Amino acid sequence: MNSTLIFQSLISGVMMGSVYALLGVGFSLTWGVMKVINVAHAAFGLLAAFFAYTVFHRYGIDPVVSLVLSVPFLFFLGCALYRFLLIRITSARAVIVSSMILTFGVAIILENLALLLWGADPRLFTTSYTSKVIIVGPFYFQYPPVIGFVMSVVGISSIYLFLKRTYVGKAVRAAWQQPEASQLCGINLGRISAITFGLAVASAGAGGVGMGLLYSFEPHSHNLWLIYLFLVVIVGGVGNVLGTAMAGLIIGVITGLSMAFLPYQWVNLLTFGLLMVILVVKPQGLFQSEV
Amino acid sequence: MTAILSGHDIEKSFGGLKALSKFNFEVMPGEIVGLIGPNGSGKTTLFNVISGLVRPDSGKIAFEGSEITRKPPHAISSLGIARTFQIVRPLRDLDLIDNVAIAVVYGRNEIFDMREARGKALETLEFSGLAHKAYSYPGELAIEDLKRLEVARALASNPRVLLLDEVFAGLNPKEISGAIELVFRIRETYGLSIVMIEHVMKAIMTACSRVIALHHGVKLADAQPREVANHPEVIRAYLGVEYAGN
Amino acid sequence: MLEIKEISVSYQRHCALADVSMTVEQGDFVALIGSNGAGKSTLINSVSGLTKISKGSILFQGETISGLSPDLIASLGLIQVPEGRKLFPLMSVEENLEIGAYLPDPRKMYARNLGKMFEMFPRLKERRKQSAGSLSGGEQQMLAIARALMAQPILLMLDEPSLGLAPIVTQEIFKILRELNDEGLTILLVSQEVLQSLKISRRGYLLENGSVNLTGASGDLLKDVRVKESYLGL
Amino acid sequence: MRRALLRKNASTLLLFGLSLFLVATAGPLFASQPIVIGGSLPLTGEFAETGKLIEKGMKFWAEEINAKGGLLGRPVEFKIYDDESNVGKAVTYAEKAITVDKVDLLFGGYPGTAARAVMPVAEKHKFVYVSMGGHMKSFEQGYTFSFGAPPLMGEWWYEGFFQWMETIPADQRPKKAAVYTMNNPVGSSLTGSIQKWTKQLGIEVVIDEKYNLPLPDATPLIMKAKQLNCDMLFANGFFGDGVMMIRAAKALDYNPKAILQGIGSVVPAWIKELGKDGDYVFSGTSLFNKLNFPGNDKLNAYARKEFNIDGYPLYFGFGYAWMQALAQGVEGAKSLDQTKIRDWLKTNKIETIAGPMTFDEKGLPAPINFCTQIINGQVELVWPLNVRTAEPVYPKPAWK
Amino acid sequence: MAIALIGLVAFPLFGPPVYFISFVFWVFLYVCLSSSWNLIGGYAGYLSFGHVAFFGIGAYATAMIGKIFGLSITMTLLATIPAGVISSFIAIIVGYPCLRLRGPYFAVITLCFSFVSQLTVKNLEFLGGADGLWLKSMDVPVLVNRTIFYELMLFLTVLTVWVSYLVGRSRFGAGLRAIKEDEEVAQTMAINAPRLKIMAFALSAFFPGIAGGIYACYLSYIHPDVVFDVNMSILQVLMALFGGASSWVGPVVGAVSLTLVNEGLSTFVKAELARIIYGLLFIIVIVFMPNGILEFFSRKRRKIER
Repeated sequence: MNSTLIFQSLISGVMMGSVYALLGVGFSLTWGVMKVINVAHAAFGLLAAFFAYTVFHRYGIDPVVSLVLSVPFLFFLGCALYRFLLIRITSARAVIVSSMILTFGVAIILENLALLLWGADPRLFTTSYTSKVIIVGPFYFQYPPVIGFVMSVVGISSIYLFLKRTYVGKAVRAAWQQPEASQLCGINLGRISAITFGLAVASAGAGGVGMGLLYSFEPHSHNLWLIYLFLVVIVGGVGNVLGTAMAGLIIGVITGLSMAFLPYQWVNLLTFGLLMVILVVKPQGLFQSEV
Repeated sequence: MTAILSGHDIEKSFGGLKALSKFNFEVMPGEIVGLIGPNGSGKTTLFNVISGLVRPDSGKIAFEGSEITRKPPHAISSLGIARTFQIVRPLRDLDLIDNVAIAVVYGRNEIFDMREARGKALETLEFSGLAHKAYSYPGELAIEDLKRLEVARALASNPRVLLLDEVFAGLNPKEISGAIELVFRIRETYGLSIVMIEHVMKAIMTACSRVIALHHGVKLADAQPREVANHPEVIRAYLGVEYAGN
Repeated sequence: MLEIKEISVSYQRHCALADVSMTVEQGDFVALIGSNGAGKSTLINSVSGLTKISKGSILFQGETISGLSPDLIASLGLIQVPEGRKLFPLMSVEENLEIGAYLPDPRKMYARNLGKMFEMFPRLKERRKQSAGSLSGGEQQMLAIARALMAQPILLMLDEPSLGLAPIVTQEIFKILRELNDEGLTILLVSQEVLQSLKISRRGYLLENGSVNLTGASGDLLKDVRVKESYLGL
Repeated sequence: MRRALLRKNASTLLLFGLSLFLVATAGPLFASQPIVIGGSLPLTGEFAETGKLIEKGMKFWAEEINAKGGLLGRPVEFKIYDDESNVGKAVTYAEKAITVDKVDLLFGGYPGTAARAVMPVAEKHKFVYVSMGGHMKSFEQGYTFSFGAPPLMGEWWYEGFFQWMETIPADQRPKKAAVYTMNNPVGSSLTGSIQKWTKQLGIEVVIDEKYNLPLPDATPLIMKAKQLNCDMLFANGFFGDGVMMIRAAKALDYNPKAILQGIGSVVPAWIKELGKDGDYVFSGTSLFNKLNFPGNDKLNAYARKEFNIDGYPLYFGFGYAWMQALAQGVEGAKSLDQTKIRDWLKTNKIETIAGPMTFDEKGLPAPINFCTQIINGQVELVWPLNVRTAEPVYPKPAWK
Repeated sequence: MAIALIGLVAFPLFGPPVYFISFVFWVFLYVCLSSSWNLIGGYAGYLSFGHVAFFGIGAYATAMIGKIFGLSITMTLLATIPAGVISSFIAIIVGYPCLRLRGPYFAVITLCFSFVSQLTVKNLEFLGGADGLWLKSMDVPVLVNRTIFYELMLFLTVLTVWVSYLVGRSRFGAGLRAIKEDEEVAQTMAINAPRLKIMAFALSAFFPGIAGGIYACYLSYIHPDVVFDVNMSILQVLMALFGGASSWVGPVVGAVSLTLVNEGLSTFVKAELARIIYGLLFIIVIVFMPNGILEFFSRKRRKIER
């Protein structure tokens, strides 16, 4: 085993993990803040990826640029989903379970809508930079993962800054920590929740396009992505934005290292096995839950 | 007479905060002991330590002569130590009779059949004045009845020692009188020892044979109710300077 | 300024408030006393919109506010300091104050009000970067009050501000409330600390079993034996 | 009391619902005049893409045969269920088609796992089942009613390529091979012939690894192959992982003499989505749209009209060919008697768009050993020589 | 009740098309799976999202026992019982660390467990690896074959539902309910929560283990992708919650209604649309009956009573 291979594995693992984190951050937020496990989260990402694909092929607009259109759309879609559906189950005894069933329904609908609209064929983003690389010494940095990584850094840090620096973001955190007291401070819980959910769904859009840069996608791909979502969120600590980012990196490192040292056959098994161990040893994730 | 329940040098801190320090206590069979002190003085922590929900940092707790310090909560309660919770924690999806029947069937009653247990539960509910609401759900009850349910559930396991955590809080004077009467009846009927955390002084004064006062995890006094009530340090800590002068 | 007209509140089948009426005038300092569970918190939460009333109406500056959502009521200048403080524990002292000034008008005055708060509570200034959860009980209560003041209340309602505090701290807080009232702020105080709250307030209401049993000038209530009976249960 | 009441109601409700349902679905019991061909395809879920192509091929066949006056003088009609890419459902829908809809004929399913599970059902009900079969092992279970016409055998996938490789002077052959195989039935069926042939041709297998889908990242795999100077790459995967390998190879400027691909490159998406990067990949097939067999022209014309692509997609062809085989069995036996159809198929030669074929006792034709290569965005047949549509491009040009 | 049962037992004897036997076999399978899931997921409130692992383990254990000892298919069917035991045993081992987690964390760790077991089977050649395993098929006429599996599954399902019913009204079940409501309070009521949870988990793994074995013989071919299918895990959870997870009736109602609806949709509606309607159904049900169908109706009744 040589060091170039190990480091190359690590580099691409980390970039891959960062995109998982981007896809996962909104999922983590709704789970942590609103106690809603949005099983349709990845399906929304997929929707953005399909949209980006169409826009790219019709008008030659770059998939990443297409986010300018799809992110606001998903934001409103998310707000609407909260306003009209999720709000009805917030009084259920087990919000988490109910939300999972509800969003499971949403995911089925989205998947099959995509099937109707785009067909079942697998799709790829084939842009001018798809096979470009930056070569640093013996290492290769492919453009798509690098762009995914940059998107992830920008996306996650803007969500982080939004929560830490803006008034609305602070209101989101306040509403999570003390729903009642935040209302007494004049915060409209319904609106803040809708914004949070919209934001999360919008971030799924960015994550979906990021995933599209790395992998091919089909209407059912979101099921697979969802598993990665659970991975990053659990490792990173539910509701913890920076934790999610760290978790993405950790999972990337684990995948990278196991690809370098193990027969490939055992890589996926190791990832899930390790996650089980992490869960047993540190049930609340490696990082404290915090919004 | 030897103590039925005793603690020796119990220490517990959360983070930097000392909730209990070098705390000693004894409860004699058939005794009603009051536990008073301002909020955050460590009373509930003591209950949590005794019932096994919280592990003490050091110290020993003995029940009927044998040590129970590191036993899991279910083992401790199956020995015969039952408790109530300050903030009521009924099993919300079950009706009252089932709430109590579960305690019966897992308690020291030699009853293992749920139907039989429900019969016994009904008795306990009747004793606690809840028989007419046996098939209601906790969500439909007022706070007074929920407190009674807590007590009924603890009683149903047929304990030797009963730990009551602020059973009177939130009750009006009439209800308090009723609750005190219930406490007396419990001791008479079941002949068990009771430790009660209480803020309502009237209850403490009338019900307890002995009162332990706590402040910041330290024992301030351990004596007859009247004595403790007049203990200057207790008054300062618990009732406030104003009262001391009033 | 605040008019509560024969409101009733019931949880499930339990009646928490029955036909309660009370008024708070401009510049007034009203103490609402009564033993635990008498319905004081329910009353104040009904005013804030956290609890739905089943009967009656609540008017604030002549406008009906019953049925409005809590955030709308807060935006009218009716600010509550909730029981148990309910700070945002993972946020810093300063951020807590920022959320206090969340509404548009107070937000414009944020910088000025922040200075005022730090003047009034120098301890908070020292700990401005610290998370609210790490403060001591007294500091937390001060922060809770400061947070409410940041919203530039027209009527400030406090629910058990002395709960779990050392007597000295309680005195300090009550002193601040007195000063605020002297500066012209209308205050509605809910407290179990009968003696102290009656001492600093102008008028008092005694709530018992969900209804008003006694009302009058605080000085008179202080002397009334019925208060002692009700509260101490003697 | 309340509990007991509830219990009683629930069970009656349940029974009522069940019986209602049975009555509702038992409607189509009365067979109608047309010949009904039934079964299930994965129209939604994981394998929807392929399922839909097969469905289109089958429907095109029906259109055509109905225009010609039908089968045995009767029009044909499909009863297609969506098994949601679920094997268990495929099995029950096969049974539903046979026993409830009383279909006259059963059509073949997809993917291999489903086909394998349906084969014993077809056998039990004595229904001729023509499908791709998945791989050799499913034809070794002693089923007499199952046919692969044509089959898609992993075992044969690279035969044509190696046969062609044999014709190349030894010094021009690759020296070292990297074999990456997905860990599933399709993948493992590919590896046998690779081992046999590489040994025979003196190619050293330097890397032989399996991976489980989904492959998280292909970069390390390609880097390793590059470092070990493998001048031959076997990417025995599906579409997603196949694409990742190609892209990583290009990014890392890895230029083996030949890249061989598993299933991925036979779907239209390969050319459509990958563009130029998908060029020069070798694959195998048992069916090809440029073969000079009767019918292919029509299908290609149809594909151009309907899908706007040159040459019909592989699975579209499969759907069509399986129906062709079944229809010839029916016409040969002049009956819808399944045993007669089977016996006729076992003893006679049939003509399909994949060429003429006869079946052995397992239900398989002689090994089919076409080798394809993608050249300039077109799938070309490079082996056998007599049907070649283009010269293979070898060694593969360096990435641009 | 008894009449209904006799009706179900006798159903194949009326000679319905084989499909109906198979379809009802599937209904039974799902009733069995969701009812046994309900022991841990519904009664104790521990949502296991990887319960298909036990189904798969049972299927593979049965197939392997049959293979190793060269058993005939009839004997292999008997091997489902040790397969159930093996599946329970694995549940105990896995449950010990996993049951310390709660809520969604438990859901995720069990999900991981199902992936781990699926990938393990795939990677181990002696378990057939990625090729899967063939079992001997029964050399009897189709109708007889399907009837045998039907009756076996019926028996197992009735057994499962009966056990679920018994547990529901027993001391054990009461303890599980207390754990679901408030584990800490349950502990102070002398309920040995860790042990009860393990027991419930093991019991809830036993029936799927047997069901997996029967299924393996029914299909006569098993593959990790088929018997460890995560969709099956999710479906059994949804069925139980859909019906209402707090009693034994809920999973039965949920499994039957969802299977029927799904079948009806597949029969009468175009593929994608059928799925979309299916998705809408989940939304509608959860919005209007957040605690399951059963509770929706029983609560309604209670409101009227009052």
